[in-house]
Amino acid sequence: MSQRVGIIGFGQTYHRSRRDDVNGVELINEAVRAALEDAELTIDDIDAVVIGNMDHFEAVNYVDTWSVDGSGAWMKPLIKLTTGGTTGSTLGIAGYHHAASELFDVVLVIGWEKNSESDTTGAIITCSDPIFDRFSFSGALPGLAVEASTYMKRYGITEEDAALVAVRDREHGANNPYAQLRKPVTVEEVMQSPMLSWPVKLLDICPRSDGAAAVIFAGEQKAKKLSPRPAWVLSTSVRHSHSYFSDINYEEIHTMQEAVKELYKNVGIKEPLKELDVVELYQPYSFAGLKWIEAMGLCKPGESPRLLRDKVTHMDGELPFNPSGGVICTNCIGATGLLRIGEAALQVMGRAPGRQVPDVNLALSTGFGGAYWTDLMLLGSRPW
Amino acid sequence: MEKSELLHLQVVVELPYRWAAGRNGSLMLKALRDEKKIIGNRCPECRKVYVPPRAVCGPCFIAPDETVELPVTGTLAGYSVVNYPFIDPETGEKRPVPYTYGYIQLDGCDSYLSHFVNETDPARLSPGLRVEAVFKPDGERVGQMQDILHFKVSEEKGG
Amino acid sequence: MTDIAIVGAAQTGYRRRIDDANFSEMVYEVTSGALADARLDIDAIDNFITVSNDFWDGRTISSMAVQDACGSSYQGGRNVSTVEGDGTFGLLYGMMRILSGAYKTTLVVVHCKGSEGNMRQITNGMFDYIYTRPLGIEATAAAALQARRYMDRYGLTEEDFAHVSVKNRGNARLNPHAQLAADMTIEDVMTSKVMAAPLKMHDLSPISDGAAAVILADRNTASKLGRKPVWIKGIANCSEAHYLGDRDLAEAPALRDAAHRAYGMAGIENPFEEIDVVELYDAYSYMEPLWLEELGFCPRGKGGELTRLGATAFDGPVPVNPSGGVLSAHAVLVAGLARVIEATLQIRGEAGERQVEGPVELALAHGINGPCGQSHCVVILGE
Amino acid sequence: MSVHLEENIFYDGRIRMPYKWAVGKTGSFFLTQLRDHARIWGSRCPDCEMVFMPPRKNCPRCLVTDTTWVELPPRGVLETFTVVHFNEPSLQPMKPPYIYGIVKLDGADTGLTHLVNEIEPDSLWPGMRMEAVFKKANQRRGEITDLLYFRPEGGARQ
Repeated sequence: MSQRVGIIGFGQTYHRSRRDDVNGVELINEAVRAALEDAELTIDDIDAVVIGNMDHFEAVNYVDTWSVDGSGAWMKPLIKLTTGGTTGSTLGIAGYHHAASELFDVVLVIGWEKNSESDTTGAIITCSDPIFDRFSFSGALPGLAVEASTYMKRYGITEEDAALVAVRDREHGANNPYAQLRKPVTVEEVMQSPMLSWPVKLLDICPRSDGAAAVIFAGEQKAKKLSPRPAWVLSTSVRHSHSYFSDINYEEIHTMQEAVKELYKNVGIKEPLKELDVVELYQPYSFAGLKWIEAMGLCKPGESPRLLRDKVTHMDGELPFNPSGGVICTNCIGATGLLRIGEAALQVMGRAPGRQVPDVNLALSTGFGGAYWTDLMLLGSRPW
Repeated sequence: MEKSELLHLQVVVELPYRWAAGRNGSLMLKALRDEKKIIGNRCPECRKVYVPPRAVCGPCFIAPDETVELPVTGTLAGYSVVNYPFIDPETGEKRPVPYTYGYIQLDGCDSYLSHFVNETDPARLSPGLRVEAVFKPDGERVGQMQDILHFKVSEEKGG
Repeated sequence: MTDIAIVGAAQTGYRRRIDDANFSEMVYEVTSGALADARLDIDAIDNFITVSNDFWDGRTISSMAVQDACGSSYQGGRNVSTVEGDGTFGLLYGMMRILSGAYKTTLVVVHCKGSEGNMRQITNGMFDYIYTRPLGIEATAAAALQARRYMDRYGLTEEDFAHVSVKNRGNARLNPHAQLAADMTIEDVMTSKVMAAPLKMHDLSPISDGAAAVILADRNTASKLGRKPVWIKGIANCSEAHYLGDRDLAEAPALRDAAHRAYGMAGIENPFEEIDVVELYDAYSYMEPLWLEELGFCPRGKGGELTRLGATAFDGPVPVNPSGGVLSAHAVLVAGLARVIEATLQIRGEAGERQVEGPVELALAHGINGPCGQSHCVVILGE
Repeated sequence: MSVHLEENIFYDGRIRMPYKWAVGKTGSFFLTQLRDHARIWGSRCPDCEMVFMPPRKNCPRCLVTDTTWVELPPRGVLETFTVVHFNEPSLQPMKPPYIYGIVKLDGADTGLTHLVNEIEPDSLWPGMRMEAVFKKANQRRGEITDLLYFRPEGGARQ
């Protein structure tokens, strides 16, 4: 058994800080219908549904069975996965395996979140160990601040260097009609935005969003039949090491290093900066747009600010990052990793109006979450 | 149809739990409570010392088999002065800020312990500072991590 | 027929409380146990699936607690994912990841502690929050609505359901992993405290703590191992509508659909004749006959009769829940994988005192998600 | 001493968080009509023509969104019921024993799960005609519990 798999459809909501006009199930349905429309399919064409989010953001248990009315999974195989920030990428990878296993041919994958419905930091705190960490843990920021400050000290990186990343993504986000934050910002504005946890400022980090994403995966024959140019899944790699935040080595992003090593080996990539055509990086804050691209092997440690200054990762650069505007412009957490996959797929399919990178053959999408975990999915224009 | 009004349902969801610390965790929490000691354990393969003590060393996939008593002193490996408002999911109310959340590397330990640090002035904090655990008084310790009130910054300079 | 086999399995005893182990300790016990059972080293596992639930664990990203204990942090880390739902769904996904050609082996591990949270509040949380949750309805009241509907539709009686409890709790006497084992009479069940009529105390599964793990391998790997592989011959899942009022609760069309596809894969035409052992997710006594009907073991409405006549008894033609079933131990999520493990042990001939009269060549295991069995997974295992 | 060594430590805590769920436009219409006029509306799918209660923005089966509103009478048929005896004060709307039922309103294709009252459990039977009892106008708040419960059509029966 086993078959090649391509992405043939992608739909998303217009992401906003809050969507009072729809409940969670209805929000999910918007993305599902958009994806079906994009792939020119009806729900009857779908063989299986994969869905996920983070339970305590909305306080819904068994989201898979709760959301059937919106997901279209009525009388269909249905499964839920959740892995924190990596949920969306986890879901995409599950969609791939559903089809690749040949148990299913056309698979609908849905990631969503209504972050407006709870206190995001409060809900994130519940991911820490209830006995040893939760009383003092204060959400995602402290870890990021520790990582950023360690990185700055080690390589002489400045806050302005990081601001360039935020400025780039906000500039890109202005081209994406679905993004939540579409207004470009300047380095000065980033530098003057409120300090949240030194050196991380308000405009360095992602917003919180209400939104949903749906991606349709199909087996080789179906994909070729249904889509003029599917985005083929070439490889995936996942590292969810660590059970405790306090075990993380903040000097390195070990999971990214390990995951790219495996992925590049799987597909024979030796010079990622030259070989990759576009990257949708799950980049929760600006500093990750520096340090993590070094971990991806795009340049030597400490040299990433040069790539930013030379606009290598901008839209017209050698390897554009986050044409969608990325996580800094939109962050509906359970959807975020899947948005990376969907946007990467649009780039391969040549269907990213206003934000299309020319001639994309290889597009890398990433997921980040949990205790500094990394997910990767590489998409290509040819089924290798 | 009448002009649409958008409703919300506002609720406080409260789910009680009685989490078990388990064999290893209980060992540490009892030592905190009864002896004001911090207990970790050591992996027989990589020799890493973990606190809290673990059922398994993840990278070696083997059970640490040696209990290690750790000093209550260490260095501040990383920290964050928390100054933004958020809901404490234990109370459903805003958690008082500012406070400093620190990763503390106890002397002789390879993993960090996360806890409060009793200094919220960023100018007086830096990685590598020496810190020491301050315990709740006898009779007030109940076998929780909060039996350590916080880590206080020592006079002694970091190495 | 698939090319995937179960080559190792382990489970904790299921108890009302497991006080001396946290999630990580429970999981490490069964992951190392499953490896020992398979006579494999951790090096041989290139893929991991953990299964847990953030409400039951009281933790967002509940999988984080067990990333070390499941084995996925080994060396530089291995590929891993997490299913939130019954363990059978974790098995299904683990299997897909081998069938896709990505991995050769998969360790699937599931844990849950019913003792740590409030089961009623946690299951209330699975209902829609606009129209249903405010009514305070939870798993047991919903199940009672289904039991009543099933009785009225087909004329089953509370005694029919009592027969199931008596049988399964009786079977549990031979299962050291079971939590509730009892020599009960129909009268014991009938006179037990009414919880949500028509369901009484002994119609309900207990609240349990536990963990379970299985190791899956592709044909190549499985056939090189010393231990007899148990093949996954068919597997399928399906969900129906969420609102209880959208469903005819006297039927389970999603189970019918999943069974149809799983039987198709396994080449089963007549389940009653061909399947030797059945392990069902009987969270409530009435579920066993209802599920048996939808699985095609008898016509609609005849599930009660099947039990009363002894067809599903330990020494009957189709022993159902020889382990004692979920009525005898119900660590949520774990319970479906426990059914798979029991079926595996029966096929291996390693079920000890509760080994049914053989040969056991084909077994069925089953898991559910959501209220009143909204979503089902059917697994066919064989030699 | 051995007892002490084997002592297991627990942390008695909770997840306690405020949530603000958006009902959405469709549900808001339903709940405000219930609140302001004690009227009940279902939704009809233009494709499969099923009438859903509670109403849906999109047909859960066909997925089309142009469902139309259909007013439903506050009367229907009891499909199933249960008498709850166990106690769970943190959840339960009233002191047990009390009754849940699924009532299919006349003209709807799906049933509404709700409370049943003003009748002894022994007198209830599936297929029984039921009618909705609403809270007083000044007590209705735009929630499903503005519909207090269903009772036998024509009033209380003991």
